[in-house]
Amino acid sequence: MALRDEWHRARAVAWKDLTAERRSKAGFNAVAALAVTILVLFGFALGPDSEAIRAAAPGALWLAALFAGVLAFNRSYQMELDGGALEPLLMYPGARRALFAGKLMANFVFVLLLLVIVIATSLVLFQVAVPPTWPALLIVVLLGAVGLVTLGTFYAAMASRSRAREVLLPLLLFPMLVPVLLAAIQATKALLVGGAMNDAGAWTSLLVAYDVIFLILTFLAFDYVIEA
Amino acid sequence: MSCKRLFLEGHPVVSNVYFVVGAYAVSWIVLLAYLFRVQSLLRRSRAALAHARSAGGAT
Amino acid sequence: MTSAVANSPFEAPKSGRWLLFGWLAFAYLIAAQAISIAISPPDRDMGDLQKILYIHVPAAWNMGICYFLVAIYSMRYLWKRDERDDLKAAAAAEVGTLLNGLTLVLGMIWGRPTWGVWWAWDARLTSTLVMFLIFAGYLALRAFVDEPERRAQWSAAAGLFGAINYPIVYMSVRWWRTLHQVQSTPDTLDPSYALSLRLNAFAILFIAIFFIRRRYEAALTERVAEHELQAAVLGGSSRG
Amino acid sequence: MNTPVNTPANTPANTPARRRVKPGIVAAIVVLVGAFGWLIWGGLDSNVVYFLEPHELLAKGVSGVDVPVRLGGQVKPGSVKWDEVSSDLQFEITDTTGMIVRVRSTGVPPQMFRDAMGVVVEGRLGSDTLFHSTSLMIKHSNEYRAPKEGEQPKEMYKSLMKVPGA
Repeated sequence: MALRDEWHRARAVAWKDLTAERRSKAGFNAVAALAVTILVLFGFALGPDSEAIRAAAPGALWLAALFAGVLAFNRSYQMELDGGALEPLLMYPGARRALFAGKLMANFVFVLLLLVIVIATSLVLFQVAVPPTWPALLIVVLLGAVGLVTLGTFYAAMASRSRAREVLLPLLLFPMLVPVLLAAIQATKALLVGGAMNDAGAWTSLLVAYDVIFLILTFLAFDYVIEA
Repeated sequence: MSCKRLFLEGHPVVSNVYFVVGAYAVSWIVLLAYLFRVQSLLRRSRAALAHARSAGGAT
Repeated sequence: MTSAVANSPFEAPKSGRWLLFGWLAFAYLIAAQAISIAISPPDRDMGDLQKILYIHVPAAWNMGICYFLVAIYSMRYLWKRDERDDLKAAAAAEVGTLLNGLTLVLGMIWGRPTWGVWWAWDARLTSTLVMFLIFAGYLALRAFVDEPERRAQWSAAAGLFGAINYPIVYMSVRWWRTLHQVQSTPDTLDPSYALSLRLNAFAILFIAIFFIRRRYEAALTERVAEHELQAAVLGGSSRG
Repeated sequence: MNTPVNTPANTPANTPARRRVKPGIVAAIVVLVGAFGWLIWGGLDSNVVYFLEPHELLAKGVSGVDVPVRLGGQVKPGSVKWDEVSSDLQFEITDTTGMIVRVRSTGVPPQMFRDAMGVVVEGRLGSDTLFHSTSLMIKHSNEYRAPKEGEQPKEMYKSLMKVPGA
């Protein structure tokens, strides 16, 4: 009963965020353009050696999605703060978890769209062939996006309301994300380019474990972060 | 190249003593630097407290 | 003076005994280092390099103790809402980060002549570095949030999240195959090395306790000063 | 005594929310502990390895050839060959299963390199079954011993570095 209320509320928050995002349009397009630019820069940095570029593609695409996604995390609270909407939203009982879940869903959709664009671009730019195991790749992308978004939405709740939020969010987020990113990159690498030292299955299960842990932890701790 | 040959004949390129002395020097520098930082923080906060109390007495 | 204290929810700390403790801690550290250098012969493989471990290993252990304190005080803060717990967690985090950095640097100085590389991307080294970065982020969070209430709650959450990584750092050499060796036991150590290691571990522990206490005193005094200044400006009402 | 000083204004709003959540929290913590336990005791030790052992690399067959890997193990006693003129270092790495990979190293070996030492090499396994190493690292064990009677650590270095064939 109460749970269903919360679900409705969370969906409403997600829908509101995504609608605002779609109406403004400029937001997502700019972030996607940034992600593609980062990929191009990776291409330059890795030089003309197409072998090296192909080997680095999994890392490059996840980092591009991360750098671009960080902007979205901060903005999802910034919109509330600018409109003065955060205080009223928190007045409802049990609203905090619903708010977090809603933001989580909206950011998840955002990052997933970003990842689709980034992967499509890197397939072209880095001359990586679509592997025959693409459903597995899809699962890895979904799981990686969950991990990224969970911690990103959580830490953005603090960072977006501090001074120097542009610096603080990456500083808090990136080290905590290391296990998720590592697992996602290695699993992607094993699927896209193969590798003697990686096994996609083991890395994917590591990703699942981290997703579960971080999801629970952030839901437990979110009350403390948002109320102050 | 000559370095490598020398070394493979049994003479370490850099004596270990330099690493040991360096490690101990780094530790002491770090510990003392932090000690001074904490002491100066403590001095500053005590000065702030004294200032607050004198301000409280003035009003 | 005594009436001014009432304007703050807690008293400013007095630190006569702790100053003496600090002097003794540093004196003991010098003694422990002198004794261990004197009694422990060079290792058969690495010669004198083994003496670096007398700081590297105690720093790593005490870093773990500091992060454990961060977790304890953070949880206590969230439970009891006593601002002093938050300040204690912050002090422990700062000293833990200091020892974490020291562990990394000394490990590198030891690794270059032993392994042949300053750095390797194995699980132990990488997780220790990540731990350092997480708590650097924690300290930055504290620096960038001004409102004490909010800072305390947020850093308690961030501190807890960071501290749960320590078991991973400690166990990484057992769970995963790393370049870093697994923990030594008394069986794998020459007795004189084991004794020296213990002497130095307690020395760094005392130093860490002293540092945490002093850092906490500084932060608490600062908060008392803020409370009292506010009370003075508002004309005696005690609002936090 | 333990009453919170500096009570936050929002504690009353916060308390009922936490009361209501209680059974959920218990379930969440159970899942959390389970996930941690699985992380620790699950089969994850296979993928966070810093290096492969000879039997693992050889088991990969063709997929292990000419790809960048790290290979680790023990230097097989008596297998070290050092050509002073061309400064070419060759030795064999072995593991507990007794499998052997021959390594040719071009980097400068660390000073502790010797027979029966643990090593990790970075490079590629050639199709000629020779492992071409670009960097050589020592893997030290967790044993620290003083030299036995009459041994001098400095002298030990010299005897260790006396490579057969040099």
